[in-house]
Amino acid sequence: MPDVLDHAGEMLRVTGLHAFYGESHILHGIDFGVRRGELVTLLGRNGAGRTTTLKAILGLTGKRAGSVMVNGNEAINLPTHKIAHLGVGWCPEERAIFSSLNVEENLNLPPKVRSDGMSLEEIYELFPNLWERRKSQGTRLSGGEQQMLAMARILRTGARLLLLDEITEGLAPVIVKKIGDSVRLLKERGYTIVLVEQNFRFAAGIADRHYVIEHGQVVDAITADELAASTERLNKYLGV
Amino acid sequence: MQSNDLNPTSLKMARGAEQKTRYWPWLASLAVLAVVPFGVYPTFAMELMCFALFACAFNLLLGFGGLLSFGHACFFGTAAYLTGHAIKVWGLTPELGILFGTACAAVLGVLIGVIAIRRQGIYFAMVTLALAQLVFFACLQAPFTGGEDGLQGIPKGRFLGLIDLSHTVQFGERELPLALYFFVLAITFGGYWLIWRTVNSPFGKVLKAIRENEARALSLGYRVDRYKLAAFVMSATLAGLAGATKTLVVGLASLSDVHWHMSGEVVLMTLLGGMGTLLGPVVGAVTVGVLHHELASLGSWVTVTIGGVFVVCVMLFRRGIVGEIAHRLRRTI
Amino acid sequence: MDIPLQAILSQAMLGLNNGAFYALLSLGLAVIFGMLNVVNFAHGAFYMLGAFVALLGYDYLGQWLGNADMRLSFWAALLVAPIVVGLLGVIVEKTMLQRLYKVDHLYGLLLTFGLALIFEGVFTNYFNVAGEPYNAKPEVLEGAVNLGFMFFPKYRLFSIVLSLTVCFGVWYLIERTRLGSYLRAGTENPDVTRAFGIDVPKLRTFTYFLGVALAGLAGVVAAPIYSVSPKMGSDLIIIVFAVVVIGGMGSIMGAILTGLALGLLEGLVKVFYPPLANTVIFIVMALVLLWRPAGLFGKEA
Amino acid sequence: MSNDTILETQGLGKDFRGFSAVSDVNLKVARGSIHALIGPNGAGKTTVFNLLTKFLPPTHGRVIYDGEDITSLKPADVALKGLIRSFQISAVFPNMSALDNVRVALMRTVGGAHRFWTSDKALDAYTDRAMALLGDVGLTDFAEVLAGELAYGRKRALEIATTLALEPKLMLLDEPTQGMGIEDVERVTSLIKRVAVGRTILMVEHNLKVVSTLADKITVLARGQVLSEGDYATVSNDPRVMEAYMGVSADEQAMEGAHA
Amino acid sequence: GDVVKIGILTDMSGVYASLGGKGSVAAAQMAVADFGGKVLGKPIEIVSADHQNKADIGAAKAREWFDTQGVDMVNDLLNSGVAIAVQKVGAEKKKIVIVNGAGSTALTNKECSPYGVHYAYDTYSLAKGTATALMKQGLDSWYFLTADYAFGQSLEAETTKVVGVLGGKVLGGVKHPLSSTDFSSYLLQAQNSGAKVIGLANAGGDFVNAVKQAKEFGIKQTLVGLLVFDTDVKALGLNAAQGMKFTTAYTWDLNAETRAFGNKYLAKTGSMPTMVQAAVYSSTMHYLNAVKAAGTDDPDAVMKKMRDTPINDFFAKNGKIREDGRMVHDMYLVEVKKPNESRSVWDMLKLVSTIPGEQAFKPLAGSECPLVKK
Ligand SMILES: Nc1ncnc2c1ncn2[C@@H]1O[C@H](COP(=O)(O)OP(=O)(O)OP(=O)(O)O)[C@@H](O)[C@H]1O
Ligand SMILES: Nc1ncnc2c1ncn2[C@@H]1O[C@H](COP(=O)(O)OP(=O)(O)OP(=O)(O)O)[C@@H](O)[C@H]1O
Ligand SMILES: [Mg+2]
Ligand SMILES: [Mg+2]
Repeated sequence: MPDVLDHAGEMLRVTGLHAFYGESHILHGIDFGVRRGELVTLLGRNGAGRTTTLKAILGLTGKRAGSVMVNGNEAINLPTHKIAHLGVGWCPEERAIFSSLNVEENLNLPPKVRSDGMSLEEIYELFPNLWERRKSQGTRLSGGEQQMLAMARILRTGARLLLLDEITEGLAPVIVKKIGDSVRLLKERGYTIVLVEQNFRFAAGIADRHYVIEHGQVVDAITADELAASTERLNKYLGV
Repeated sequence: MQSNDLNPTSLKMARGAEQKTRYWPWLASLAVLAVVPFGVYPTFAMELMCFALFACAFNLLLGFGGLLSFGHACFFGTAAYLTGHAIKVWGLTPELGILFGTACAAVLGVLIGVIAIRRQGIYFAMVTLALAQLVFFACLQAPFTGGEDGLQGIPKGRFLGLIDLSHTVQFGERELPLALYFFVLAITFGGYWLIWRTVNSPFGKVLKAIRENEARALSLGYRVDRYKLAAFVMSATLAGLAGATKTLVVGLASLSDVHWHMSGEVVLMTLLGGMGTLLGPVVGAVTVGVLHHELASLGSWVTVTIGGVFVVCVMLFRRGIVGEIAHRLRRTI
Repeated sequence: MDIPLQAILSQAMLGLNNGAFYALLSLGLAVIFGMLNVVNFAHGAFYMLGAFVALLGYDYLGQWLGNADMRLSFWAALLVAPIVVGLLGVIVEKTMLQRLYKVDHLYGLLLTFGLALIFEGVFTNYFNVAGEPYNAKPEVLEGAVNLGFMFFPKYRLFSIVLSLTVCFGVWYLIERTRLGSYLRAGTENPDVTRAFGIDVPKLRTFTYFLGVALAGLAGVVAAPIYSVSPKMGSDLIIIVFAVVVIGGMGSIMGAILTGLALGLLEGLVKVFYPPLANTVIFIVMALVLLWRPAGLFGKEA
Repeated sequence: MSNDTILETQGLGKDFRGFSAVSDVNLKVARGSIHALIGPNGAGKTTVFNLLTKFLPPTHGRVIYDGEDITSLKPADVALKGLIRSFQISAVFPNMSALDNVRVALMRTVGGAHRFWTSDKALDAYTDRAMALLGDVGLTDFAEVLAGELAYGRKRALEIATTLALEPKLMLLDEPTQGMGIEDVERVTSLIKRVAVGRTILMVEHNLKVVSTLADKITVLARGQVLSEGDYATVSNDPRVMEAYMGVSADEQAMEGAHA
Repeated sequence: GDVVKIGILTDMSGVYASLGGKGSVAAAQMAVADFGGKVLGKPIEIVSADHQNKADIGAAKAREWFDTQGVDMVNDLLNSGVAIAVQKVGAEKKKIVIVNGAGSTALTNKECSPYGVHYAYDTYSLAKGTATALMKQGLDSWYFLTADYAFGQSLEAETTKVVGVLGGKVLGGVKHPLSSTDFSSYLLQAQNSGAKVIGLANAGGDFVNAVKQAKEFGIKQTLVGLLVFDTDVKALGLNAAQGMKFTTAYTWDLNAETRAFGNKYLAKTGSMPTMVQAAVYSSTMHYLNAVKAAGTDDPDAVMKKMRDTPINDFFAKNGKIREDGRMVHDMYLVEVKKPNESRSVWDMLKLVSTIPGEQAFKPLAGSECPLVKK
């Protein structure tokens, strides 16, 4: 990517993003940005619109309006597959492992968007369980393994901006820990990450910043250091 | 499959049923139909009624059961042949002949249903189509159907052995077969009423539920397959009734009654009129019938037109005529 | 009754010949269904179109271009017809089918049914159902080879070989290449596949092109054997549906093998009990459904 | 088998083409208790449910319910015997009103569902009972709303209401709180507590907070086999469970449980 | 009514379209024009429709014509199934139906009608002429490929009788659906039967395809078409068809009269008339004359006149309509010329022998027609 943008330093900038599913208007002007190498979370209640936000960034919703800058390029009018080629990797809520492909084919499916993606070796090193089951059909994996595969899949492509949706959903604590570790590792490696989470404790540990979404709008932003101070504010949002 | 796509208005149907039922529409339409033969060419009118019934029967399965059968002609045709045979060869009275044909259609419905309901959606369509083709060839080769020539010269006979159905009444310089007309009218209306009743019954509700979420219905303890089969057989039976009646009207049964084109036609009628609506198939049947009649001179352009209508319906007009109106008026038809 | 072995063998050969056509057609259907979830009722019509492109190219092209002795040779037709038909398919997909992926799959079936009627009707109007003979069979393929038990026309032998080659080519393309895994992924979850940077709409269009072109090819190959007529596809297609149901839609190889096997079966039935010949496939289908609802090669639903 | 055990499995097992998802599971569910089934993903919990409710045929073992062997019954028959399940993904009839969802369920218990000759006013007979049930799950105001338009948490509530309509002796709930926000979790938890009286409940749940507040007994599955069994304290202190499932000490877990 | 209406019910787009179809309509129009366009001062109108070779469609159309359009006479009817159905409607409605295209002898036997005329030819006459000729050549063992409908079956049956009577034997046969594309397996069965003659009891495209494919498989036996039209010969080409013998009621190149009509028709339509089209002209003419003679278009009167007046025109020599509705006239056995014998595109057939009417057609003795008083 051109260096000019590097000191601008923003990997993702979303401004006034509106999105619809058919008739129903879900996002009412989302604004937030993520700097290179940062990890931010999108928090909110069920149906707040976090998943939709990620989908809208990728152009997977119905109508959408506003602006989505992916490392310096306007993506709002691009078709989904072009956006992906800007270096965006998405790990969907429902994992979406392909049952018609085995683990290795699943890993090899996404075309490389940049040269410096991880090699299969590196990935297996990161997720040893996948190595054991590399020849078995995608959906035969247990929930946790499917989750790892879903993440590993996007690391290969060299995408530097990762959109991770509910990656701890319905997972056993032991696996939650594992996943947490790998996310930290990625952050160290300089990936830019947007994390959608219900599991606040999980998110708190690793995020630089938290955006709170309500009714399709960003209503608050809390940085890691002011987190301790603003717990009950957050609880209010999340309705604890 | 997303049933809500498949029959947009069925929801309003279900809700409409909760309103108290009105009787005047029935009486009104009866009154209208009673004077039709004095204006319209009666034989044509009667044929249209048979097709209307056929389409309604089909719609019971598609619109309310969510199952697209692409082989309904086989029930229509089988009943047509067997009724014809019963009346012509065994000399049964018309009502018995029709009863016999319809019963046979029901049996065939069970046989085919048992096999077909094992698959859903598109497969169901293909399976019914193929099985119907099997029936088609059976009819082609069976000794009593007269193969390509069809079963011809079927007498109208005497209703209950008393009333001569071929009796005609002089009206102007035209001969009106009123006896037959009202006989057919009665049958069609009976069939239509039965369908209306079924749709707005507990059974109808369960059918809807199954279509919405089969696994859930199953876990509630409904024997889903039995309900599907029941719906299938009922639809087949009524289709048979329509076929049987038609035989009496035109006095012959032929291969085109069992041919898959016929199955296609009835799909079109329903689609055009509006699936999942009660009146839709009737409107569709009449429209298609008239279309055929008017375009007959155009030779193969008829096929083209029919195909065109299909495409237009699917692309721009998925609710069908009545469905569209119902949607506009936001009330039950 | 005693049937001479030679009779059995020769009917088997003819059966294989039909089987090859079934395979080619059901393969196209399976590919389209797999990727687009559309039961392509117009498949028979495209098969017919393929034959007509060849016919028109040979008998009429010259007249149109005002140069009577300019003709599209059979070999050229083998290439041109599938492409022409395929492109027609592309138009259909881009203008109509594309809009139906979101709604119930049955609409795809209904649309293509309508299209089939249109194509059939138009051609019936210009070349009545009797149709016309296609006389462009190349010299080299004239005459028959002696198989010992029968004289089998060279051309039919050629048609068998060609069809099978193409079938397995397509099988390889889909099961063994990267493009294939794109296709399979796109079938299973279009949105996610797109999100990985794969142009799914284009893939769909391509798939329809491929499937339909296969039908077109089958049409060209069939043309010299059966005279070219507007209805040549419409009845065949129902048999092919049955084949596909028996084989199980999911599987490419399933479609090919089932096609061949059933053609063969049909041929043999012609020897032992002719009246059953045109129904045997449907009977088999019924039995298979009772025994394995998902079809022989289908994955459990 | 003693009368205070409502459900028992003996050597229950399921193989998927060689791969054995569940093997030799011996469960005993005590009548009137809330029994939780936990375990790492892929442990076989959903599969067990499918085996109990006959959505999958077992490859080995027997299922005994209320003293009789139901191993070879069909899903519908099992349901008729009062063994009702809810799904991991919420299951309602989207284009029917909440009220109708419940009434259709009620109709099944009372019968007459096959009647195609009577008017569907017949259903009005069930309205009062249905409203009562909707009341229990706090959906009174949503009776006329289409089930498909309900929010996620309410869908689950409705699903439970329909399940209750069948007066189940034994309810199987698969991850009733999965993917819910905190408040929904609490609503459903208290709901389950309420409906549990006089019933037996077998539930799959990853949310340990819910499990700890509800469950009388917990069975931990791992790799398709029973790893440990007992009340929350026993289980959560079992080192094997910690290692295989929590990966951390129990008390820490109890707090974190809010969302694991 | 105040006009005389003639309905040409024919196959416009089907397998037989080229035998009748628009050509039949043209022939009828020629007849009306030549008659003067008016009869008894009433204008003569022609309506036409496509029966699509489907009995139900044909019958429905005829019924509607009679009921609502006041059609007085229906002509042509290319398919036996349709013909039988329409003749029934005619009987029911007391209207005259003239069959030219269809050949089933049932029309004048079990199914015969007081208002029906079977004008051009029938399966018996074809079988008689052709089979007799071949038996003379010592081709005395037969195998049939039969189109599976009334016409085909009746053609096979009649031929079988003739062959039997002349001491030949039929080794078997196979039925194929109307308008098949692939005859190979049937032909192989025929080949395996070892019969000397393969009799093709079908017509139009079926006949042409069968002959072609027989060549493809190098089948040695004699193929004989039991119903062959000039158009079929043209489609096959003289090369493939040369030497083939068959029976016909008309071909343009028999004598001065036939040539006159043929050329006139050719000038109007661009192709020579088939025997069906020629018969449509002739029968329409006969009908109109009868109306004139009867002084009314009342069916009974006209029918009587048609029976009473013998027919002698370019088409029919010594023609007479029997009480069973059969129009008896001379038939012709012809042979396809060798390519080198042919001088023009339409010069394809040469006359072998003329079969006098009383031999050509089935004698009334043993008729199953109730109208025939014994
Ligand atoms: N395909 C869809 N069609 C219509 N509405 C949808 C669709 N998907 C989501 N919605 C609606 O959009 C809103 C936001 O959904 P979204 O999935 O973004 O919520 P969320 O913040 O991700 O919460 P969670 O994932 O925990 O359910 C919800 O009200 C939901 O009902
Ligand atoms: N139809 C199937 N074919 C093959 N393997 C299957 C099938 N269904 C489940 N499995 C495998 O069986 C194991 C148990 O699956 P199951 O869904 O019961 O796990 P679970 O305990 O419910 O996990 P989760 O908590 O994610 O729901 C998993 O490894 C899964 O991959
Ligand atoms: Mg979400
Ligand atoms: Mg589970």
